[in-house]
Amino acid sequence: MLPTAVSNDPLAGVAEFRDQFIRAYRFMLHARLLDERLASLYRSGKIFGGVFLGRGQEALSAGLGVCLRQGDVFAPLIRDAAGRLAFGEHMIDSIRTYLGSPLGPMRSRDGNVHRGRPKEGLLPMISHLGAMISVVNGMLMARRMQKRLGTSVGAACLGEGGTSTGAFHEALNQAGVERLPLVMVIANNQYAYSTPTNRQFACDNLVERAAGYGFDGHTVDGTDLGECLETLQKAVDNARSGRGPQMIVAPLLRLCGHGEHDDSSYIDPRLKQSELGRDCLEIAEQRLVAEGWLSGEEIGRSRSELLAAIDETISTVQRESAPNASAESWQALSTVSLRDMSSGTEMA
Amino acid sequence: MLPTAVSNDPLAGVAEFRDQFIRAYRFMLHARLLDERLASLYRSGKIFGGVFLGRGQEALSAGLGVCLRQGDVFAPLIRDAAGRLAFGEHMIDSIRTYLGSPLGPMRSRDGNVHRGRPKEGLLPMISHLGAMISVVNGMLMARRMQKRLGTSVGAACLGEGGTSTGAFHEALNQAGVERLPLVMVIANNQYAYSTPTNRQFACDNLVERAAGYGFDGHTVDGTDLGECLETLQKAVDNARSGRGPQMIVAPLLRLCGHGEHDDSSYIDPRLKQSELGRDCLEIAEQRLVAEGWLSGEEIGRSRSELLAAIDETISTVQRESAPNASAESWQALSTVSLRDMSSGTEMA
Amino acid sequence: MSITYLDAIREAQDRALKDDPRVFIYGQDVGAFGGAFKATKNLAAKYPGRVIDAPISEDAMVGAAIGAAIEGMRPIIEMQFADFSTVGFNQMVNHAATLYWRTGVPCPITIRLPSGGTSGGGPFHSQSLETIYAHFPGIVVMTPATVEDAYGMLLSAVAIDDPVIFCEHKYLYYHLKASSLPTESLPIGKARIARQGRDLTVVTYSAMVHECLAAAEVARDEGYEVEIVDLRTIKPLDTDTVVASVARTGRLLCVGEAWPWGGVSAEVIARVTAEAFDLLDAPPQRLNAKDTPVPYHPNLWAAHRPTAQSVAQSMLRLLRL
Amino acid sequence: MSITYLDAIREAQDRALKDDPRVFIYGQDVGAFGGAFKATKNLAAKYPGRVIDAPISEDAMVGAAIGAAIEGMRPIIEMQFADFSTVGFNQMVNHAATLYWRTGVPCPITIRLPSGGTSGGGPFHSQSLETIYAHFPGIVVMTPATVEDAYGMLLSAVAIDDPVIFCEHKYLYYHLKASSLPTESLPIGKARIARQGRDLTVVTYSAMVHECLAAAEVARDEGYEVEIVDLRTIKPLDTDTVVASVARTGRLLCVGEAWPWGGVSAEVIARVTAEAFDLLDAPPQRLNAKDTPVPYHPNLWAAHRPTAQSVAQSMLRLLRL
Ligand SMILES: Cc1ncc(C[n+]2csc(CCOP(=O)(O)OP(=O)(O)O)c2C)c(N)n1
Ligand SMILES: Cc1ncc(C[n+]2csc(CCOP(=O)(O)OP(=O)(O)O)c2C)c(N)n1
Ligand SMILES: [Mg+2]
Ligand SMILES: [Mg+2]
Repeated sequence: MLPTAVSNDPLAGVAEFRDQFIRAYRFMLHARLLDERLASLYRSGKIFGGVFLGRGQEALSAGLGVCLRQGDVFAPLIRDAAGRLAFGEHMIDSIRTYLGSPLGPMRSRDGNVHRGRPKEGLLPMISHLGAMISVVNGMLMARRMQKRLGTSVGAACLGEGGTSTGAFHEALNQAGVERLPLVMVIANNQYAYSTPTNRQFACDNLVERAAGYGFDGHTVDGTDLGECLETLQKAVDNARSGRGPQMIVAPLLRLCGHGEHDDSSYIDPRLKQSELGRDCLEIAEQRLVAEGWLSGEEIGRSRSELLAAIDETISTVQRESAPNASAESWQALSTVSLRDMSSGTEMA
Repeated sequence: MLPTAVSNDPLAGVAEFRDQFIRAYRFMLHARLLDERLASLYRSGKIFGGVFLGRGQEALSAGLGVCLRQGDVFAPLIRDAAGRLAFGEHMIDSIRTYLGSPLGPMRSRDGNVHRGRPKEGLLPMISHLGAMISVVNGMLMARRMQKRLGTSVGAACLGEGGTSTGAFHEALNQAGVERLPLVMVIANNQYAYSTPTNRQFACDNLVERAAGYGFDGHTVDGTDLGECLETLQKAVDNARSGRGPQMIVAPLLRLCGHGEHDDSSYIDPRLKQSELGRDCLEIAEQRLVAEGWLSGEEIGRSRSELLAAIDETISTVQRESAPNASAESWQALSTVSLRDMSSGTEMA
Repeated sequence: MSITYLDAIREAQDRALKDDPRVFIYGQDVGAFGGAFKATKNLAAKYPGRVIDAPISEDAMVGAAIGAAIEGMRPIIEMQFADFSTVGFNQMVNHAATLYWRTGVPCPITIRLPSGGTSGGGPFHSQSLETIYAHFPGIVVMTPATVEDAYGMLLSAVAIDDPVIFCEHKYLYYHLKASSLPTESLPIGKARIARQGRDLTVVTYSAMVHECLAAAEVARDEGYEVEIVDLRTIKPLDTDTVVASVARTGRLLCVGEAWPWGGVSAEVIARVTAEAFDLLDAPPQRLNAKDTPVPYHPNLWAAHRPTAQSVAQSMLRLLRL
Repeated sequence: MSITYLDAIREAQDRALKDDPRVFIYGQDVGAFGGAFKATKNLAAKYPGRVIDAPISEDAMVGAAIGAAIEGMRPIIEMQFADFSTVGFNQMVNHAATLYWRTGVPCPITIRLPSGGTSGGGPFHSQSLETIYAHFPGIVVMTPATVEDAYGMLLSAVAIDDPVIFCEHKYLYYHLKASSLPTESLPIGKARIARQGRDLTVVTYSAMVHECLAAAEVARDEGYEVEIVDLRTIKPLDTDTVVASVARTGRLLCVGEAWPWGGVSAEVIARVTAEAFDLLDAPPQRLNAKDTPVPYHPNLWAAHRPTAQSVAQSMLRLLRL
């Protein structure tokens, strides 16, 4: 389905939409391929700790990413490789963080999905679900106080399981009270680790919670990039133009394990067969081809180019040296004069 | 307004309602008079710490209390003197706790509104707002596992400010998922300490949050005992009969300070003039007289009798001896063998 | 037959569910899935309705456990990682811990915290939080170091009428094996001499017991016999056993995987110096993790926490003082 | 003119708001109402839009402060009581405290905790939680004991590029007065000799400084001169000043209002015995609150926490060892 009116000229609107769709699709593809490479590195024992994929969620994630701009704030969650790329994260940040390179943004200290560059508006998640949202609020509040909020927005992602946290609630209520340009994107991928939605919440659609927080609510089929773009663009535009916080709930299905250690055998086969279980990447490709926006060949070329770039980046990072514990400062405070040199960590 | 059909016989329904109204009214009056005495004890310096009144909230609170039965669970909050009495709390528990008597249920250890008798279904609140609700849930879950839930329900009270806590959200979501017979009563008294509702939440009516948790939602004029009884009875009946958790939101106005130390000069005078600012006790009395259910004389007599009983109880408690620190066990664990006798509290 | 530390935790829960109808388990993914670490594998099928999946609501999980305890149940709460207990913290330290003291009604709940570092765990899946719980009155804090204790102490935890924070170490889950489950165990609150020695007392607990045992072999090669005290529970803390050991050795080293400021090692030293100052032939010493979050990369992680190697160095330095 | 400890806190915030446009205050009832204790009285009117009422959402309050700090602000968060910080705990210890170490981006936030016991406060309005915050890496914990320090240290807290937990003692709010505000103060991280002596070092902080000073007068009547070290910040902890004092006196008593297990007093003793064992002429001792929640009734409360009387007893017992 095409968006109704993106600009005054319907044809310009179509072209704009097509361009956005293609851009988003490339990030989806990039994320999917990167995820797959990380999964194979995991299987060959090259990654310490867990690997978390966004398979099946790329349309929603990339869709959000392309609706954001430089200067916006983005707090991705564990399945947002696509949105991160679309927001401008370099894939080397991801690979370095997974492989623990000291050259990555987390300098071997934190890993996998816990990466970001706060000063560039990309927040590095802590693991505690729901915790990032109020931080986005605070960034928006600060900008407003500094009179430089302008039309910037903050976007935060969460799974449906994360909505059960107190942190989620407090932050949404806060965004409502402060009427912040917060775009809250909830990927309802039907499971929180192994827990199905009927053990997680008792309403039909989490979007029913939007009004109670003073949010506009939107629901979108998370497997359909076109619909994701349309809905997310509307929500982001609403937020930008001062219409207050927005909640988007996207039903879809996690097409992978919770992490790569998990065979996800608990996923209901009926869900896999349902509309929710469609692969958003395939659907996007079908549309690209059907609309004549990209040919199968072009898609194949993109794929090989991206794979080559991914492999090259992985090789680069694998040649980087591992962190050296004795070169570490082992100091958690930034203030040098407050570093406590006799806190029992070492023998006197 | 009379309830539409409390039983098959409309006259029986009327009589039943009248009796319930009168019962609830007496608890309202009792609570109001007790509160006033506690306030005057506070002013004369006889109470350590704070005093928190329920003035203006007695209809809602007593209304809930009379809808509950022995065997139900009740988690009152700071303004529920009326509901407590209706649920069966003896006023001496309140007075002893305020005055710190070692004979009270909290044995001088905890004070004022932090009293209760968990084994009798009356939970002693901790101060952290929102914390009691999941405890009620757990009691109901336990009874269900023990196959003795029967038609018992759990009721929890909170102010509108307390709805901003993460604890509130987690507990409501939990009650929805477990489909517990929880009755959540929210007294929206327009202020949380000094904070008005527009700094607390961004929806028009907190009842908009009910659906998102899988709760039935009810709104009721908290100043009108008749309406409170009708709505609360319906909600409690719903919960008893397995229709899942219920939320009642009652707009009203706090007709006192946050605590007796607070002159509440920040309360908007327009609110005081509005319908919200009506005194539920007066309205109930007007109705009693108008319906011919109690005469002004009878009300006056009740008042004197209650006052005499309150004063006598206060005298009794004031004659009780103060706690003796050296007779205290100073042990926080119940398991005697695990008490640590050399934990640095005393010199070796 | 070989039983891991993790098996022991599952077996203990199985037995608790079997023996006591008041027991139930509540936590994220503990049901059909059997828990993130499989500590509740098969239990949901075996005990229908008694092994319950929770929403991602740690505060409400603990709150519900308190309520169930009031109604006579003996809930076991599984936190998916110890690190996430910080969001259930308030119900633990302010509600569960104060209930008995305030009301006289005991609060028999067990909260299992999969604790401690593993390679690649990073700052939020590696924490050792025993200290912050032990600081609050009204809580028992257990830190089992062996397969036998994982089993026996978890059964005791469930039987105890007070809230127990059960810090089970994730590194030991698979690394530690025993041939069978114990039929009896030391009383709760008693420390254990994990290794006898005459030259130095090392007081430790949980996974660090094994680093210290390995380090003691290094010290033996240098001619020293190190005694190792495994605290088992850190609150209550068995000062008597520690002091009796120091009476034999005259030297004290405390080793912990937690952060250094104000933890178990400080508490042990403060007690020993207050009660047995004259028994000490040298300054008591501590070795803890470094005072930063727990790093992700294995190289950094290995340097962040005490290891057999760094413990051995500390031992030898103290032995030569 | 006479300025209370509470006035000093208000004045420091006034000055911080005036001098630095990056500063703002966020907390329940801090706006027009001026805060539950009036620590922000008049500030909302004076600095429009910069003293902001928060919903009852401690987690989101701290989360928002972190975000604002990332954007270059210097938020001050007022918790209504220290006791309620447990529901904002996770953002404090896992988010604010780790941000700089993880990302290199500093997190300059100040969280004010109205701390400690007052008569009739009861278990949930009386807590001294400095220990649990100090245990986590990445946090500075301040515990001012004087009007001057309440002022100077709060200004420093706001200026410091790291998260500061500012434990201001409610008992001192009105009880403590000075004639004027200081124009300069000791550097943060330095302890202060609150009283000079030669016979015994007492290390303490916050309201207990005053109990210890009073107790020192009792000891003087018995012919002893007690030196009192006011730690000022408990993390970092100024071991040097403590050790230097012990070098003069040979005896050490640590006094704290917090619970006994693993707190400031244990940490100080562990440090002193590790670094200055040979300077001690007698076993170092501690005096803390009792290991129960803080009781409501004044009789019980007075017995729960150390007082001038119980400190004096501890002093004399240790002096006579
Ligand atoms: C507060 C908290 N509790 C528990 C966890 C452990 N945990 C990590 S991911 C996860 C499931 C998340 O489910 P959902 O929010 O639906 O996101 P999804 O993985 O499906 O994308 C859980 C329970 C956590 N990270 N934070
Ligand atoms: C978690 C938490 N934060 C702060 C407080 C301090 N506090 C006590 S009562 C109160 C206001 C409560 O307002 P509301 O819930 O509307 O109840 P009301 O007093 O109006 O009946 C506050 C902020 C608290 N008790 N718990
Ligand atoms: Mg999910
Ligand atoms: Mg209110």
